[in-house]
Amino acid sequence: MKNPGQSHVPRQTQLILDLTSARVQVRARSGGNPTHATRTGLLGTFIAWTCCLIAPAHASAPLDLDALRGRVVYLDFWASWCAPCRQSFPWMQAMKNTYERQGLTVITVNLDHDRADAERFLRRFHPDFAVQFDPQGTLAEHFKVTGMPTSVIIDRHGIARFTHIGFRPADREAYTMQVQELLAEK
Amino acid sequence: MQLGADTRGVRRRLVAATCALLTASATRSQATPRASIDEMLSDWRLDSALAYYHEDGRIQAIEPVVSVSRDFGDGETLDLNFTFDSLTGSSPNGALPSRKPQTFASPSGTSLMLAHHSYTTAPGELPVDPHYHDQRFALGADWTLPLTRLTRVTVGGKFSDEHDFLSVTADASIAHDFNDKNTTVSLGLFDENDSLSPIGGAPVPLSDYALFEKTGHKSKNGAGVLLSVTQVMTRTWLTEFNLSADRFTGYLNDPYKIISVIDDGGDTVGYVYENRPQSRTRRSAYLENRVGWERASAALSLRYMSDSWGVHSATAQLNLRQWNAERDKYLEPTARWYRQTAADFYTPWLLNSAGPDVTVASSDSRLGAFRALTYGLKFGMKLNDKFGRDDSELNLRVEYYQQTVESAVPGPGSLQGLDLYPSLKAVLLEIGFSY
Amino acid sequence: MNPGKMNLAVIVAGAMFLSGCASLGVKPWQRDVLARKDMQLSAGSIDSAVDDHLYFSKEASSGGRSFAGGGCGCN
Amino acid sequence: MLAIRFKAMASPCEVLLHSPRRGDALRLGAVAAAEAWRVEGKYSRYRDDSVVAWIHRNRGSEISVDEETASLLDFASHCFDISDGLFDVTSGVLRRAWKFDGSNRIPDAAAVARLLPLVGFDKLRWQSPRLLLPADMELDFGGIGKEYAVDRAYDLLAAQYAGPFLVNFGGDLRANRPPPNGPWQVGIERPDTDQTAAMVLDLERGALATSGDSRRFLLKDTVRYGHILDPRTGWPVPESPRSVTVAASSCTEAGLLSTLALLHGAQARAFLEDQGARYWLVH
Repeated sequence: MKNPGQSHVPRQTQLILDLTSARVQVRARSGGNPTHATRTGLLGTFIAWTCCLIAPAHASAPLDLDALRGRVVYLDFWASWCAPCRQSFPWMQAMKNTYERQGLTVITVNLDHDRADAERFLRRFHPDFAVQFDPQGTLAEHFKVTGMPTSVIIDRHGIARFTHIGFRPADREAYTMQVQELLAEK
Repeated sequence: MQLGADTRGVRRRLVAATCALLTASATRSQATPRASIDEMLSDWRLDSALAYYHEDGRIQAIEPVVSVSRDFGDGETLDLNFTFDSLTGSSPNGALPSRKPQTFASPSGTSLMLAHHSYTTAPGELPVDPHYHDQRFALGADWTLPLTRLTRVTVGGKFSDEHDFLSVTADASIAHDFNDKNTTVSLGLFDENDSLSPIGGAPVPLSDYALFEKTGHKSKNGAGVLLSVTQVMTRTWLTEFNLSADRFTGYLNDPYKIISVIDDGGDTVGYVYENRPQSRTRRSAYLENRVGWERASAALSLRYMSDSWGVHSATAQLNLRQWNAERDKYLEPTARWYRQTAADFYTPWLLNSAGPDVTVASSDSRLGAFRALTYGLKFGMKLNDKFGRDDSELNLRVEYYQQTVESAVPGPGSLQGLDLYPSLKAVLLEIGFSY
Repeated sequence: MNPGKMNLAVIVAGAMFLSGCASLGVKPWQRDVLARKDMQLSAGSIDSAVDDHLYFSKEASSGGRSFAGGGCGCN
Repeated sequence: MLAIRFKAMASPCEVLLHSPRRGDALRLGAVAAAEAWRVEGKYSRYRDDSVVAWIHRNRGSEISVDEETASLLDFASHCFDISDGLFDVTSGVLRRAWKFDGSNRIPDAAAVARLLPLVGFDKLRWQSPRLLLPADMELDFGGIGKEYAVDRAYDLLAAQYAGPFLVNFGGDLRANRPPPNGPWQVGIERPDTDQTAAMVLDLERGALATSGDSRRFLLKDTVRYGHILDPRTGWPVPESPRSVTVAASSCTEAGLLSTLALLHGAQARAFLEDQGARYWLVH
């Protein structure tokens, strides 16, 4: 019922961020300095994923990262009681919707002590990215989570390239840039 | 829809329906301003309370307190608070009850005859100034800035203004988290500067009350340090241990307090203004334990304090909070036990024969030895669905506070049989709202 | 308990307290109970502000959980 | 002029901003994008985790819906009454009979008739916030979803940004005020002609919504069956215009007027004239 009427984009428009394409056409300076983003690059933490079939005790399905080889994985550890974790949800949803077709997979690991709290939160948010449950914190131990939330951005070869502790609204642009960078790598 | 019918009405009803939808969604987005993006971002919090304090036969006070805090999302927070006190009623002037009626001039008087107010206390009654009234207005602010993920600095200030007392306080503290934020050590300093302009002027210490020898303004200032260690013991048990010390110097007297001078027969022969040492050093240790269960929590705090005026006090407070099944209403009974010894220079009266070698003396009951018990009950109710915030709350609190004097020295002669140390009974009612 | 003994008690308590710290505590993701509003330390709460003001004007001690001093001429 | 583009609701979306600061554009773009995806995620009938899917899973039993869904259902109910049943969010079920793939396969009358009992907003039991969707019926917010998303995104941006901006989700757009160098220029493409011959409108402020069937139709013995179905008959509205663009103060209102105009078929122009609406119509 809808035919898309395109609006004219006046000549002097400067396209600054086209989320539709993989590459950022105009390199936008990231807003604030990325919070405590430890750029772990190739030389950084080198967590080999060869063995990577990690089977946390209570997770509904083992976190099989090897199956995701070739895709960029945004792995986020969160809990329902943690305010910055809640703030990151809309943004993670947006990232999944935008970059899923370009190869991004968002996986979140819930670390709530009892699952009812997590379920209550998820009912309000309807996120459509994966949520693993890890009440014992097995995965959190494995990834040495030291703060909440902790997000690990893993490149197509399974190497953790960036690790972030905490989530500030101002971090969104910086994290988006890093995801796009890894998406662009083959 | 047949044409020709009142289709103009259609547009009107359509506009109305659209407005209803969008205003509903707009108000919803107002209630949680950036609804979709950071629904849970509680950037602004409001804590407010209206307290009514009433002493048995003495003063009563109304105290609204409003605190607004902003969380900038990365550990940086700003807290602004506002307090207003309005006190009225009768305040003990420090004199003893007597077999004979006693007449006093209110502080603003320059002599018994020319006093704006004078008041007479019946025999056997505790002398209290019935015209006591006071209004205080205070503003405070605290700003916490994270230096790193584990270290943060807090700077704060407080300004408090009464017609006869102005106080400005500044404080700063630095806190650092150890082993995965389980241990937090913080060190804080504060500096307070007060200026006093008592009604009718500050009396010459220990001068004869009847002479009304008054001088001008006075000031006092204080500084202190607070070392705090917070330790997470288990997933449901948190402990805080504080050590603090402070030192105040300057005019520490209460300009309106007088001491009865009695003869050996116990009869009051006159009054002198009190005098306290010019400095006071206090040290205190404080331990707070909080334990949480599924639908309950308990807090036990202990405090020990001793100061250079010879006052040693011990305090214990227990709060038990029990939520209902849906976890949206709670009851919180509280109990507090307090005990203090008297200041070295505390004396309910001065003997006429004591002569001039008395340098410091005060009959202020707050420096005497007493025990105090507080029983309280608080009822709280979450309002989360109405305001879209999961921690907005309405609560009611009532507390009953009673002081009983200890090691009371019986009065000589005619004072026998008089209740020289009437106990203080008070009730506090408070309604609170936080969003 | 005279001041001298108090200092000793305080130092012993402090040392014992700090030394035990390393082994205590929870993982960062096990702070659900600690994050609850009713588990926050009383220093910041409005109830303790009202109470501390009352006790400051009726008793000789003040502070302990936060800085001493009442900021009013009421003691 | 800065532009942020993204895809949502199966259409190209953009936010145009007149603002010197790039950070503003980035942030506001993200606000609008996230809102578009949120509304899409919540009300799209293609996703199995949306609120609509959840409602369909609970057919036949009474459920209580959240505030936003309740306000949308109230709106759908008003529109159903105002249009005497012409605008009906339960008419999606007719898609089981009609496949608009440009072919000439017209469903037989019996197949359509069998579906009619499942159409009709009045057959729902709706007492906010409690809803009972009878078995086998369907709810589809497609008719108002995109325009509602535009208004929502517009409100969010307006709350944080004072400069001139325009939100455009696949042709449904709304602007708060004109940029300094003159009004927004909005091109309305003419259906089944090439893109460039678009008609250009100068938009100062307010919303534009376009409804039409330029791509989805059936053709049989030279009769063109547009995909606009009359919920009361289950058959396409004869001679409905190919494209209707309406201007109004909010996108939801503009979208509804354009949709109702299409549903009036040959009387679309008369309907729009009667409403005193500003419109552009292509037969």
